[in-house]
Amino acid sequence: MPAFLSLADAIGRHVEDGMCVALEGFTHLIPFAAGHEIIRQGRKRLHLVRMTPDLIYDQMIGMGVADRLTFSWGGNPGVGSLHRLRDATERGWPNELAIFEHSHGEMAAAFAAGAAGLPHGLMKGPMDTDLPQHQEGRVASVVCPFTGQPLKAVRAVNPDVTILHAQKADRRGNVLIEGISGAVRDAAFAARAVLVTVEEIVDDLAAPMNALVLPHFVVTAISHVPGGAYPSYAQGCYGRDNSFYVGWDAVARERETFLAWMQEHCISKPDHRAHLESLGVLA
Amino acid sequence: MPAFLSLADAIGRHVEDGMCVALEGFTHLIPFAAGHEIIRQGRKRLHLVRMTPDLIYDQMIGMGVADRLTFSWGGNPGVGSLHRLRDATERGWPNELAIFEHSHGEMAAAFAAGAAGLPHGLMKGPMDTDLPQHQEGRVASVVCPFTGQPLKAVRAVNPDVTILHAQKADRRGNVLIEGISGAVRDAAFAARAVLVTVEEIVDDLAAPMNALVLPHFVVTAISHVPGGAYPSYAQGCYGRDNSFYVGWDAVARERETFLAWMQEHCISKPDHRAHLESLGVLA
Amino acid sequence: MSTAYTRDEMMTVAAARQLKDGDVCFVGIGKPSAACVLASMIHAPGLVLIYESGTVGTRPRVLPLSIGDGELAETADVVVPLPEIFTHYLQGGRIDVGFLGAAQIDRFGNLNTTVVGPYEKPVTRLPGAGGAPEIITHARDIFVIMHQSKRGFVDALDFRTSAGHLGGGGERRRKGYPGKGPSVVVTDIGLLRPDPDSDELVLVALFEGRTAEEAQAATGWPLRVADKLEVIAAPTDEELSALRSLMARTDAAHKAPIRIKLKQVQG
Amino acid sequence: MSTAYTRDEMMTVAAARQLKDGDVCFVGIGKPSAACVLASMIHAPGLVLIYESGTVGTRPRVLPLSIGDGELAETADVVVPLPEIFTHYLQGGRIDVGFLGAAQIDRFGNLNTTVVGPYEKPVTRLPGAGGAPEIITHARDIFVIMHQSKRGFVDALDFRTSAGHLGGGGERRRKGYPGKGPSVVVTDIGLLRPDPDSDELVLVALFEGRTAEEAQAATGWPLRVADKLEVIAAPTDEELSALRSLMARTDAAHKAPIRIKLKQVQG
Repeated sequence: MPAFLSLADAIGRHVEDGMCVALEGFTHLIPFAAGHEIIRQGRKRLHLVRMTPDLIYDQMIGMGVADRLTFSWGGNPGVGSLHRLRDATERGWPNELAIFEHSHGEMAAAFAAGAAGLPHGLMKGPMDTDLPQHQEGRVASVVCPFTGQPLKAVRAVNPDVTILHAQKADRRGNVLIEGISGAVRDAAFAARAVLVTVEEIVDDLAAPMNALVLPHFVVTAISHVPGGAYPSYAQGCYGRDNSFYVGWDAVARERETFLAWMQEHCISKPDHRAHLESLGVLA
Repeated sequence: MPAFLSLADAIGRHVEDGMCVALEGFTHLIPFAAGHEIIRQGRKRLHLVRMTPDLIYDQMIGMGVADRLTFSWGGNPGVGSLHRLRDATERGWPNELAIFEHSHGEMAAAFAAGAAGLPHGLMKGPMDTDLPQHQEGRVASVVCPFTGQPLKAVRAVNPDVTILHAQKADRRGNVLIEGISGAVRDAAFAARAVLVTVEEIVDDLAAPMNALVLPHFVVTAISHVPGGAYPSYAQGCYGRDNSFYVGWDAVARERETFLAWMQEHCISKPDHRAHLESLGVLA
Repeated sequence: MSTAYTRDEMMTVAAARQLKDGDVCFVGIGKPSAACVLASMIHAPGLVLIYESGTVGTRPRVLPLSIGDGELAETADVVVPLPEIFTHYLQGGRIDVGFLGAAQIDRFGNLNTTVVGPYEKPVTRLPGAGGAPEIITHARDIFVIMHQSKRGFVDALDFRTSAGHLGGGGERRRKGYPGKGPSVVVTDIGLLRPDPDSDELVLVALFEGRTAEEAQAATGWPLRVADKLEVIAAPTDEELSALRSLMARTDAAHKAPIRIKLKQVQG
Repeated sequence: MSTAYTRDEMMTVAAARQLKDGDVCFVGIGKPSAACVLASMIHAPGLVLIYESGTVGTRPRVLPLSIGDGELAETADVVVPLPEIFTHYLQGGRIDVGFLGAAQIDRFGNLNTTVVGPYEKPVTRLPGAGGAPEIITHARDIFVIMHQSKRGFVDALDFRTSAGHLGGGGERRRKGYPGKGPSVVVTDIGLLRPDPDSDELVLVALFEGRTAEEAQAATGWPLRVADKLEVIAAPTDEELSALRSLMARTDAAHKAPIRIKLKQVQG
């Protein structure tokens, strides 16, 4: 059964410098509050993993918590670049960032293999791209022993810690995720520890029979952090703040405005509630 | 968009002698009505695929529709043997039956690979059993190109036709499956054609957001056959008739009683409704 | 002193006692299922029951006849596609205990559920592997439950369906199996556990009124007996009454007639 | 005669017209999404829209800003885990059309969305592959939509993210790709299609008021022009009004302020 911890305690106990950490959620349910807490606690040299780095990794990378990034699409969706990610990869600010790049299909296969305890996943090709030149040790050609068909092997990803946001947990620690789930199920099963922030803790999940539920024995710690996905969203709770995503472009473009924003809205705030208050988005 | 056909037409148009056919459903939603229609139409030399042959394959094999069987557990659950399956494998009655045997994990991997367009799936071992001696061309050893770890490759299964039973279809042909689903999703995506019998055809599936829905473009034909899973069950519609499963043992033990039962309750009946009436199970 | 009880009841109760509260248990159908459900009703309310049909955290009030009865789905925390049970849960290393039955077992806990006699021309064709080979490979621990008899406890398996301790003497460990293999065999006479060095099953406990000689006579190899034999306490009143009412509910449920109301096309 | 319209509107309308009713379409974000949603509102009500976020059969009333907006989930027939989209739908061969954008395209329809300049020291780091390499490999047909300019239509890609017709001359076919690769590129000037023999993109159609010279001037290689150039009809009133109200609804939706009501622990 998972521990019910404050977010500060969950991050403090389970996320250590140098770890491989995946904050997952595909556009939906991105664990922003947990990312901010990692920044506040000053973690360093993390190997961050996410299919779509999104603003939370832009913030984390810009604040210097990471020195490696595994990903498959690094933009501000529908807006443009992640300026902090680009500053790190193009100019090494605030530190050098090694990137391990994949396609979405490869990342999905890597998480799925990790979840299934396999050392690699398989994909069918061909796929004549320039990516494999930069994927040594992560992608390889294999041959089907039955058909002789060439296949692509993608090395499994097994984070030390996967961090998710979800709508609900029950008191036994089962977690219900509704709506777009991306690779969260597989990222959770692939990880050694799973931290989940939730909108609500309830007596009964009232989950449909075939819902996406992470059973309690897969979850390490649960923290009650309502609004924890903002400016991403939680289906049925609040919508994605598209205007925040649009506005982030101007904030993140320059180092100074970025640092000032992080200071004002994240570092100087004790927790996520205060962060949301500082943005004026609480009802 | 799938065709809405009578069950007789769906089987008549899409199931041909010699085909590889999977009637799936794990204890739940077993397409008995479709199996009976295949018997009525006198198909021969089918390669039947199912994880758990269950009574429907006992009936089909006893009636001589199949000469090959791919499976992973061939019993009457909680009761005992499938006597017709045993008579075919042990004494070649009514005809010789070649068996291609797997474990559940292997069958799941074979269906999943088939669904994903892959020539084989992967499993982690070791698994020192006597099965591989009887699995030539279906199971092989491969080595992970990253770790050197030995793995088991299981050849994909891609039925010509997969036949399922489900609770509901909507008028566009989307199919909703609720409850225990076994390998039905993967068996459907692995197949060239998918026939589905349903309890109900509705305007709106009213499916939860993350339900198991087969989208209409994956489905070839839909037939409205209420009660089509009996004596298996349809969650939310009717329960499994455990007493039928218990009683089947005596019916199937001898060839004569079996043939008489099939004549009386299946062959001589025009359709599934008449079959259910003859068993006295209609409310 | 408790009420009279049958050997079957003793076996099920003893099997149930093997399970710890909080264990995540992959449940085989039949006797393993009865033991697991019973345990969850008595001393292990936090036992997580997983059936290969895809039901996770199920709490059936009656025993399923099949591994996929509706009761299992209705009382589950979640129902997932079967392939996910094998990939994410079992092979992914999330299962503490796999609880299995078998038709034959040998001295090293290898199991046969496939065939008696030659594979191609069987004397008795059994159901086959099901999920047992994967369960026995990947679950951290394995419990086996079987009636003890020379027919079942054999000197040499006709077919090895599921790998126990292989040839013994640490072969399984050397081969790097993720799970440790069968750690206990519950019979209707007592308990067998593998010797820590040789991996050979040794009689380590007897039910009240049973004897080591009886166990040896029901075993197809020269069964070793532990120097100190534990005696297993008879079922308590709580255990017996829970088991009996479970069985009574199960019988009634399985006999309840099914009547189908056919649904018409809408509109 | 229809109303005045912008070049962007013409491009989106022309792209939408490429889609057939009933197509199962894997939709890229941005311009592809606008074209697909517009098509589904006009001539292709049975178009099945799939976004890589896992939404199948979605019918958004406003355009998503991201590929995983709630609107996509709320209006979908079903939402599945993302890995299933790539295995069961895309690699499994269930997609008729993949609709993509890109930063760079070459004469054979190969695409770059990764980097301008060298990979290790980029001039401009682009978002990367996303699902494009798999979409372009497996979807039966591929439509591309891009503004035409020398910066985008380049003689040589800085990085090949997604394989179009490779080196041309049937190389893609010979290599056994499941899908046939890009069959049309919709720009703000007209349409390009690959030559059936060489696979080189050829200007085959112009929007009203645009010229072949304009297209050639906006292309980084010597652009071939078809002998007979089709002229694409201006947007109809129905198309324009559908597109404009879609855009207006989208703008309003994206600007609507988000306010969060925090949920408390129960009990």
